[in-house]
Amino acid sequence: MTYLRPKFRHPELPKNKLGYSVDKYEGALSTLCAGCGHDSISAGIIQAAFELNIEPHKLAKLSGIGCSSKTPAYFLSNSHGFNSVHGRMPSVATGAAMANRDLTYFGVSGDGDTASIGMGQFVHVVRRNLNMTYIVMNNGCYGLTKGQDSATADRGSKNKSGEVNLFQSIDLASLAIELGATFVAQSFSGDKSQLVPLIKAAMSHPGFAFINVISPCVTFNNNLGSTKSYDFVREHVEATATIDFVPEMKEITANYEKGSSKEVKLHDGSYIQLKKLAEGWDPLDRLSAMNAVQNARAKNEILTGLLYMNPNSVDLHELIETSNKPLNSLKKSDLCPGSEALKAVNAGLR
Amino acid sequence: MTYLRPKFRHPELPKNKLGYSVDKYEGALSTLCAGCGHDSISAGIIQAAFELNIEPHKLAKLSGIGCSSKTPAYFLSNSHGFNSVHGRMPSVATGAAMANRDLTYFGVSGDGDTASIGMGQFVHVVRRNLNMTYIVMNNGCYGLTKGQDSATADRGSKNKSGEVNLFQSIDLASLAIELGATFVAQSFSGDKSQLVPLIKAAMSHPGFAFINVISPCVTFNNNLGSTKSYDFVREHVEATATIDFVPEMKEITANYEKGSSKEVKLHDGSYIQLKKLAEGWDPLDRLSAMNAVQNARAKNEILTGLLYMNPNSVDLHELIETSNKPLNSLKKSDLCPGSEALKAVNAGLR
Amino acid sequence: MAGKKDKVNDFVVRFANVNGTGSASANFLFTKAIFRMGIPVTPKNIFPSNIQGLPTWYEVRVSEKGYLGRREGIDLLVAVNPQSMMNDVKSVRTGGYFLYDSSKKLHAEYIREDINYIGIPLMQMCNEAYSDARQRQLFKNIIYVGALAALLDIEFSVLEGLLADQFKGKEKLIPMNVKALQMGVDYIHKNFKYPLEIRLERRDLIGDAIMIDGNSACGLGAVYAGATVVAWYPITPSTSVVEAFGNYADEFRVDKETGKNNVAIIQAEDELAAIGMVIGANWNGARSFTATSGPGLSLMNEFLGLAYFAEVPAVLVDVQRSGPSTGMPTRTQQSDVLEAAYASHGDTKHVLLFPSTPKECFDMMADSFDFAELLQTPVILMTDLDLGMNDHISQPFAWDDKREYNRGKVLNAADLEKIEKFGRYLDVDGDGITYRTYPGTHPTKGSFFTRGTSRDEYATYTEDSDAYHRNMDRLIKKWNTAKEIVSPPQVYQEKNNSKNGILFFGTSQYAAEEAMDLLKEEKVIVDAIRIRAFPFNKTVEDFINSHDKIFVIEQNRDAQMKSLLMIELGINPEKLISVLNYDGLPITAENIIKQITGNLNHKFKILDAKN
Amino acid sequence: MAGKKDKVNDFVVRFANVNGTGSASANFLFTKAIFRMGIPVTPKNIFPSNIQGLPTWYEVRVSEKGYLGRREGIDLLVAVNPQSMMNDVKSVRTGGYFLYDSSKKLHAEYIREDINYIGIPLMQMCNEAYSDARQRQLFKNIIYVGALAALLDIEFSVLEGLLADQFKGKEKLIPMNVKALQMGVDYIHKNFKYPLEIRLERRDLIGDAIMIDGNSACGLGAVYAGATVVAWYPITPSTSVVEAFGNYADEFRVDKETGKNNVAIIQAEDELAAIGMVIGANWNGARSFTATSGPGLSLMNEFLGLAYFAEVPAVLVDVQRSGPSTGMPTRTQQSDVLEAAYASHGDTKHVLLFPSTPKECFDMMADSFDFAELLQTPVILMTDLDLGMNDHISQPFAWDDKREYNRGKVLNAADLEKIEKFGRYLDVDGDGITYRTYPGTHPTKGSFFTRGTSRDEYATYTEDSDAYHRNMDRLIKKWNTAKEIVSPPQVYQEKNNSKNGILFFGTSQYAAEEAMDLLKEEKVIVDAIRIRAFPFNKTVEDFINSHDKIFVIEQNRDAQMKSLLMIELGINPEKLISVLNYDGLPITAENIIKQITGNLNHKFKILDAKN
Ligand SMILES: Cc1ncc(C[n+]2csc(CCOP(=O)(O)OP(=O)(O)O)c2C)c(N)n1
Ligand SMILES: Cc1ncc(C[n+]2csc(CCOP(=O)(O)OP(=O)(O)O)c2C)c(N)n1
Ligand code: SF4
Ligand code: SF4
Ligand SMILES: [Mg+2]
Ligand SMILES: [Mg+2]
Repeated sequence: MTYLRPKFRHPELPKNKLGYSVDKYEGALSTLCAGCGHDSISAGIIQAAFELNIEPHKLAKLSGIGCSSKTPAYFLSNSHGFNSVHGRMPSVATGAAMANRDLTYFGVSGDGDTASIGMGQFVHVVRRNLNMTYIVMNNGCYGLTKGQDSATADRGSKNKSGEVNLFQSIDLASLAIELGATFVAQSFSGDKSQLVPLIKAAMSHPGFAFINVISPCVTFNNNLGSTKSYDFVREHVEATATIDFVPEMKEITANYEKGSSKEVKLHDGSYIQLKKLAEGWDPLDRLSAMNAVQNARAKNEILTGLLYMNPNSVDLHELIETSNKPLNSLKKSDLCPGSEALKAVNAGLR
Repeated sequence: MTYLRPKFRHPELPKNKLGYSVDKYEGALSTLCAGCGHDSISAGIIQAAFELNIEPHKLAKLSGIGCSSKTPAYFLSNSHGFNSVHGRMPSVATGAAMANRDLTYFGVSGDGDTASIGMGQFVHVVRRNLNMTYIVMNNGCYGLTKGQDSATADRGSKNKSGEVNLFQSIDLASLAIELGATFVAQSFSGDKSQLVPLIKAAMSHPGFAFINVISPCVTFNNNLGSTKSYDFVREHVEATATIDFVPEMKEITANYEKGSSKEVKLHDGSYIQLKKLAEGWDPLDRLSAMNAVQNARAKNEILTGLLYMNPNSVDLHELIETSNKPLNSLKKSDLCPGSEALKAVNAGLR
Repeated sequence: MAGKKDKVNDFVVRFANVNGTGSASANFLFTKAIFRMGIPVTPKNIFPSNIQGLPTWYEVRVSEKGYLGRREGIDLLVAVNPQSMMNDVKSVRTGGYFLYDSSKKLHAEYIREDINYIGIPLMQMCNEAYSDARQRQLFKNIIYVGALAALLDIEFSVLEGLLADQFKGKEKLIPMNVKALQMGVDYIHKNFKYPLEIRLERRDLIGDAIMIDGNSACGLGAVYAGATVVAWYPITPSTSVVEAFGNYADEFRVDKETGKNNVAIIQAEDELAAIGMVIGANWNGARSFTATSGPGLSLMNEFLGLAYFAEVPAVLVDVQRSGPSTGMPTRTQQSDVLEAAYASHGDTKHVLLFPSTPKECFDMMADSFDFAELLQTPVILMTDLDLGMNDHISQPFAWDDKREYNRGKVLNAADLEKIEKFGRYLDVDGDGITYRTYPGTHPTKGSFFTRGTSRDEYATYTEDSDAYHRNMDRLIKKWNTAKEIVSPPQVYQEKNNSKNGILFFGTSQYAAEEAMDLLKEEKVIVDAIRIRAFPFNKTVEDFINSHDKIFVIEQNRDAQMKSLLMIELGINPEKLISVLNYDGLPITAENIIKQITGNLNHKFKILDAKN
Repeated sequence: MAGKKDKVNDFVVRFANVNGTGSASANFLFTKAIFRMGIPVTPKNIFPSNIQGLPTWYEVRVSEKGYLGRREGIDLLVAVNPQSMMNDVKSVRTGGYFLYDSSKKLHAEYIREDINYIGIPLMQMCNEAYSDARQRQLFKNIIYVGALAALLDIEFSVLEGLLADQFKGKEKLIPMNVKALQMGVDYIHKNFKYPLEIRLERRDLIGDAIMIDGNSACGLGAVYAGATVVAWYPITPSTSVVEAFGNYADEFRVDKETGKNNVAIIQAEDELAAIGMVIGANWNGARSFTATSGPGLSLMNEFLGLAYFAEVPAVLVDVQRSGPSTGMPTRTQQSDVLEAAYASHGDTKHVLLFPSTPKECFDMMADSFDFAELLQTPVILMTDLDLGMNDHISQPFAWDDKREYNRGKVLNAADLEKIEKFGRYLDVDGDGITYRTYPGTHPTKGSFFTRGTSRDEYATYTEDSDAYHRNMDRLIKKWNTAKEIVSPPQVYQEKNNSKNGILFFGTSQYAAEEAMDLLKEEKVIVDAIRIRAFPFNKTVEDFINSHDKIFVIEQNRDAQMKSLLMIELGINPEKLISVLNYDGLPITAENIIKQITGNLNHKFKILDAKN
C-alpha cells in the first residue's frame, strides 16, 4: 500500500459488541510493497480482532525483524507493539506473557525470522505451549534483505537473481505438529474467508496457536516453476543489475470451497496448489493430521485449514502454576517477605 | 572411568586391515563419572572405527560443550578434535567439512547441546545433509552443569533436586526424520552389539547420519518413574544440600534380540523400555518409520535400530557441486585469477 | 611465614579431595565450626570442570585479624587424593603439616624433611567400621574432620550442634556422623601430640554476621526486590543464583490461599532466549532478571543493545569466571567488565554494579531493579565465582519495611487522561529519562510501538537524521543522570592522607583492605576507594584527581576497569598503575603489596621476611 | 555557497525518488557519465529500510578538485517524489535549481522566491510515448537524465556509450533508452536556456581510476586471496559483499574441466552459524570468511572469543551501519569499533583493518587472510555502509602475480617427522605465534585437540593456574608481534609541520583530506595520519607523541577510536580532541572544520562566507 491510502470512512460502519467499528482496529499506513500478501494478512487480523470483540489495548503484538515483522505497526494501533530483534520474538513474547496473563498475545514472524535464525526459539515456544497466536507470513524468501531464499523456499524454485534453491524446504506446520503444538493451521494470504475464522480460532485457543500463512512476495517471490517468460521490464532491470524496480501489483485473492483444490497464479506467473481440508476433517487426531500433511507435501499440495488442535491444551501458566493474578500486578505486600522473615533467614545462616 | 585405568595391553591384539590394533583408536583417559553411559559409547566408536579400517588421522571429531562433548578427547587420539562452543558444533563441522571433503567427520553432542541451545543449528545441518555422523549422547539432563532437565527429559520425570519435568520431551529421532534426515538411528549406550554396527553404518552413509543414543547419567539421571526408595547415602547427601557425592557405578549393559523388547534398569532404580526393530523392518520407507516412532512414543517405548535411511542421499558437496579436490588443497594457481584478469575487471569498471 | 611460634587463629588449611566423594559437606562442617567459634574464617573452593574423579581443593583461611582474602602458604594440608598428592606435598610451607591416609605406607618420594606428617589410616578405619562402600567413602570425610577438631582445638560441641542443624528432620543420621567424628578425634588423641601450634581459640569476632555465598544472596535479594519473572540457562558459576531464587520463592512466594506461585521461573533454551524473556517481561511491567556467566553475556550482546536503545529495563547477574571463551569455567576472574560496559554494537553503555560481599549482593540485587526501572535500561550485577560460589562471612541481611519499590516513570490510565499527547521518548523532565506505559493501561491513550530502529519522540518510526541524533544525545543525558543515581563508591578516609591511592572493586576488596593494613604497618600510607557502580559517580573522579598515583587493582589481564576510567573520566593513563591478577585464583594481599611496593621502589620487610 | 558565477565541475545534484521505481540505474547512468567525462564525482545513496514506496535520495557531488566526500548544500534537486517534495524544496541552496514533474501544476506552497524552477512534464511525456505502465515508470527516469544532460552539458555520446555497455547482449533495449534520453534533451532544448551556470566540462582528472562500491571490492579481494569457504547471513549493508564474491566466483572459480566449483558458499541460518562455519573451515586449512553488520557482530561475540583463545584464523567483514540495536540499517556509521576490538567476554583483543577506498577494500581483504593465518586469530575488516554500498572513484585494482599466500606457521607431514614432540601452543620462535597442523596431516604426529578451555603448550587440558597465565601472556606477546605485521598507518607528511595533528580512519578520509586543504587555505596547518589497523603500529604512537593536540575524527557518538588509543597506547585523553559525526550521514569537511576551528578558536573565513 502507499502512503496515500485515503483515510475516508463511511460514518455508519457496523460496530461490534464493544461498540467499536473496524477502524478502531487499524494501524498506521503500511509501507510494504503494493500487493504484498502480508498486507492482506494484516487486514485479516484487523477483521478477526474486530469480530472477536477484543479490546485493542488488552492485546500485545510482537514480532521479529523483516517485512512481515513490520506489520504489527499496520494493525491495532491502540495495542502496545514490540518489534524486537531478528528471530527472537518467541522469547520476548514468553517474557511478556509471563508478566501478565490477562492480555492476549499476538506474534507475527516471517519464514526467515522463524525457520532460520529463529528456529531454536520457535521449537521451544511450541514446547512450552505459551498462550499466544503465532503467525508466520510465509513467502519463501527474505523480503526485507532483497529476496534471498529462506528455509521454506521450495526446492527447485528460482529466486530473483536466478539462483535455484537446492535445499528441501522446512514445513513449519508439520514441524509444529511433530513438536506437539496444540493448534496448527495453514492458510493463504488472499483467502480472507478462510483466514479470518482461523485467526479467530487461534486467538481463542488456550495455548500456542500456530498459523502458517502462504503470503506471496510481490517483489522477490520465488515459487516453484516460476515461468520467467520474456518480459521487457525484467530484462531491463536484470541488465542494469539493480533490483530496484518493483512494478505496482494487485493483491492476489483466492476463494474456494472446503474439500476442493485451487491453483493460484502468483505475481511472477508461477502457480501454487492449495487444498482446503474437507468439512468432515477431524482436527483432533494428531497422527492423521501428520499423515495428511506428509501426503499433501508428497503431492506438492499445500493443505489449508485447521490441521490439528488439542482440546486439552494446558498452557505454560497452568503448567507452572503461576498465580491467577497477573504477576505484573502484584504489589510489594505480595512479593516482599519483609524484615521479620529476613531475620529468620539470617539466623539460619549462623 | 578413573585416572588409574591400567594401560596394559596384550601384545598380540587382533589387527584390522590397516594393520592397526584397537589401541590405535583409543584416546586420553576419560574423566567422566565411573559408569557413565557416554564412556560406553566412546568404546563403541573406538570399535566401529577399528572395524571400519578408518585411518584415524583422516577423521575429524567435533563436539559442543558438555560431558558428552568431552568424549572426543577419549577416543581416536590420532584424530584432530575440536571441542567448540555450546550448541554450535554443527556449524563448525559444516565449515570443516566444506574445507576438506576427503576426511570423515564425526560429531558428538549432548541432549542439552543439541535439543536446547543447539536446536537451530541441528535443524539446519540436517537440512543441508552434511556428510557427517552426528551422535547425541542422550541422558535427558545437563550432566556437566549438575543435572538440570534437558528438553529430551521425559515429561513427569524427577531430577536430582526432586523437581518434576513438566514439559513434553523432544524426540530427536522423530524430528530428524520430519526434517528429511537421510539416516536416522536410535540405540542404547549399553548395547554394544547394536551400537557398533549402527555407528559403522552411519559413518559409511554419504550424508547426514544421526544416531540418538540413550545414555544414562549415573549422577543426575532423571528417568520416568525413578523410584527413589529409601537410601541412606541419598538422604545424607540431600540433607547436606551439596550434590557432591557420586557413588561408584558400573556401566549398564543391555543385550537383546532384534524384534524384542527389553526393560533396562537404570542406576537409580528406574526402568526404560527399549524395543529393537525387527529383522524385517524396512528402513527405506520414511512414512512408515515416522509412524512407527510415533506409535512407540505413545506406548512409552524407545524404538532402537536403524529407523530410516535414504539410499539416494545427495550430500551438501554434491548439492552445491564443489570441486572433487578438497578446497583446502587448492593452490594459488587454482584460486587466484591473476593480474591479467584483474585488468579486465578494472576495464569493466571505467 | 616460616617461624615456629604458636599461631592461634591465623593459618591456612587446604583440603585436597577427589570431586564427587562427598567431601564438600564435610569440609563445610569444618569451616562453619570455626565460624561458630567466633573466629573469622574464609573458605575457597578450587574445583574442576567435571563431575567426578578429578582433584578438587578447599582452602580455609583462619584470620584473627579478620582478613578474609585468600593467602598463599599452606600451614596444613589434608591430603585425601592420591592423584594430586605430589603437588600437594610440595605446596605445604616449611614447618607445615601434611595429613594423609596412612592405610598404605607413604612412598619415599612424598617425604620432605622440612614438614610434619600426620598419618591417619582413614581407609582402614572405614573398612573396619562400615560395610557399605558408599558409607565408607562418605564417612572418611567426617573422620578427618574429627581428627582436625582434635589437632586444631575445634570444640566438639560446636560440631555436634552443626550436625543437629544439618540433619534436622533426619535425626537418625546424627549419631552415625558423631561417631565418625569421634573416631577421628580418638585416633589423634591416641597417636599424636595435640593440639598443634596452629590452632583455634574461641573469640567473639563474628558478632551477628552470617555465612553464605554470594549467589544465594543474589537470589534472596531478587525475591525481596519483587522479581517475578526469571529466565535463565544453566552455566557455572551462575547456576546457583537462580536455584537459590527458586528455593526462596518456594518458601516466600507461594500464595497461601491458592497454592499458586507468585513467580514464574523459566529455564530457557539458551542465553539469547533468557535475556529475551527478561526484556519481554520488563517491557510488560514485571520485574525480571537472568543470571549468567561470560559465554552467556557474549550471546546476549544483541539483545542488550536492543534494551539500551528501546529503553527497556533488565537486570542481569554476571557471575564472572576465567575467560575468554570457555576459559576456566571453575576459576574466578573479573574479566567481563569491558564487555559488559559496552555490550553490543553501535554506541551503547550499560549500568554495572560491583558487589563485594553477600550482603552487598543482596542489597545491590534489590537496588538493581530500582535502577533498571528508574533508568529504563539494563543493569548488570558484576559478581564473580569467588563471591558467588564460595561461602563468605558477611554482615546480616537487612530490609527496611518502609522501602518501596521504585518503579520509575510509568504512567497509569489517570496520568494519561491528563496528558495532551503522550510521547514515549519525550524528555519532559530534562533528565533524559522519559515516561513509559505498560501494555493494557488505557483503551486509547499511551500505546506505543517499541523497536530497536530509529524513531522520534513519539515512538514513530523515522529515518530522519536529526531525530536520530537527538535521541542519541538524550541517551547520553540519561547516562549522566545515572551517575548520581547508581551506588556511590566506598571511600576509606574522610580526607586524603597520601598522594597515592588504591582503587578496587568486587572481591578484590578483601585482599586490598589487608594490603592497606600491611602497608600501613610499613608506614606506606595509601588512600583507598572502592568502586561500586558504573557509570562513575563524581566522587570517583574527585578521588582520582586529588591523588598523583592511583593503583587500580583488578582481576583480569587487560586492565579493564582502568580502561573504563580513562574512557569515561578522561584520566591520564600515566597516573593509573595497574595491579593485576589473572591466574584464576582470588587475588592475595601479598600479590598486591608486591606490585605496589615494586612500583614505589619500597623494600618491604614483611614480604622479604616471608621469602 | 550562494553567489551566481559559473560553477564548472563543482556542484551537488540530489535526486529525490521513490524506491522501487527503477531510479537507481538511471541515476547511476548520470554519475557514470560524469566519471567518463574525466571529472571527479561521488554519489551517495540515502535509502530507506524498506523495499518499495518510500523516499530515497541519491546525492551526486561533482568536484574538479577531486573532493570525494559528501558536501552539504544542494545546487540542483531532481524531484520525482511527491512524498518528500516539501522538504526537498527546502533543501535547495539559495540560487539553486529545482527540477520537477510539471505534468501537474506545482502547488503554491512549493514555491520559493530564491530558487529556480525547471518543470518538465515527465509523466505526461511518458503517457504519450508508452502504453505499458511499467515502461512509463521506468523511462521517466531516463527522460530526466536526458534533461540533465542538456542542462549540465553531459556529452550525449558518453551516455550512449554507457547504454551500449549496459545492454551488451540485449542490444534491442538500447534504442528505446536512447530515445527516452533524447526526449529529455529535446524538451530542455525547446523550453529552457541551457546549459546552466552549474555545468560540466570534460577533463582528464580520472586517469586510470575505476568506479566501484567497497562491498564488490571486498568480494573480489576475497576471490584473489584464495578464500574457498564463505558462510554468511543476509543483512544490510553487508549482503552485497558475498553476492559480489559469488558473482566473481562464478566467473573465476568454476573448474574448466569438471564444471565444478572451487568454492563453497553457504547461506547460513544465522550469524552464529556463519562465524562457526568460518572457524571450522579455517581450522581445517581453508581460507574462509563471512560478512555482516552490527547485529551480526554482536551475535558472533562468543565464537570470536573461541577463535581468539583457540587461535583459529577467521576473516570477518563488518560493514557498519548506524547502531545500536537495529538502529538505522540503511545509514552509515563507524560505531562498531569498540565492540569489534574487544568482542567477547574475558580478556580478548582482535585485529581490525580500516579500509578507506575500494582499492583498499580489495587489498586489505587479501591481506586480512595473510594476517589471520600468520597470527592465527580473527581479523575484522571494518568498513561501513558509505564505503560498502556507494560507488567510489578508486585507484584500479592491482595484483602482483609473484605474491604468494602467506599461510603462516603450518607444519606438514615432513616437518612433523623432524620434530621430537609437537606442541600446538609452544612458543618456539619467541614471537608468541605457535605452529599448527591441519587435520589429516600425519598418521601419528601432529594431531591435537582444539578447545576454548584452558590447556597447556601441548594442547592438553589443564586447569593449572600457571599454564593459564603463561598462555594469556603469550597471547599478549602475539598481540605485540601483530603491531608490526598489520597495515601501517598512512602518514601525510614526511616531518611534522605543526603541533596539531588530525587522526582519522575509514571513510572519514575523504572529508578529512578536504578539510586539511581548506584549513591550509586559511593558513591553519595540521599534520595528519590515517589509521589503517588495530593494534596500532609504532608510527601511530610516535605521531601522537610528537604532537600537542590530536583531533580524532570518527563517525560515532562515543569516540570509540579515541578510547582504543587511550587504552592501548596510554595516551593522555586531554590531548585527544574528538571530532564526531553520528547522524547516519557521511561526515563532511565543513563539519570537521567547524569542530576543529571551534577548538582552536579560529575564525574561519570560508565557513563564514557560506553561512
Ligand atoms: C541479527 C540480524 N541478522 C540479519 C538481519 C537482517 N534481516 C532483516 S529482515 C531479514 C529476513 C527477513 O525475512 P523474513 O523473516 O522471511 O521476512 P520477510 O521480509 O520475508 O517478510 C534479515 C535477514 C537482522 N536484522 N538482524
Ligand atoms: C553459552 C553457554 N551456556 C552454558 C554453558 C554451560 N553448559 C556447559 S555443558 C551444558 C549442558 C550440557 O548438557 P548436555 O549437552 O546434555 O551434555 P551432558 O553433560 O548431559 O552430556 C551447559 C548448559 C556453556 N558452556 N556455554
Ligand atoms: S519485498 Fe516482498 S515481503 Fe517485502 S513488502 Fe515487498 S512484497 Fe512484501
Ligand atoms: S555427570 Fe552424568 S553425564 Fe556427566 S560424566 Fe557423570 S554420569 Fe556422565
Ligand atoms: Mg519471508
Ligand atoms: Mg545431557
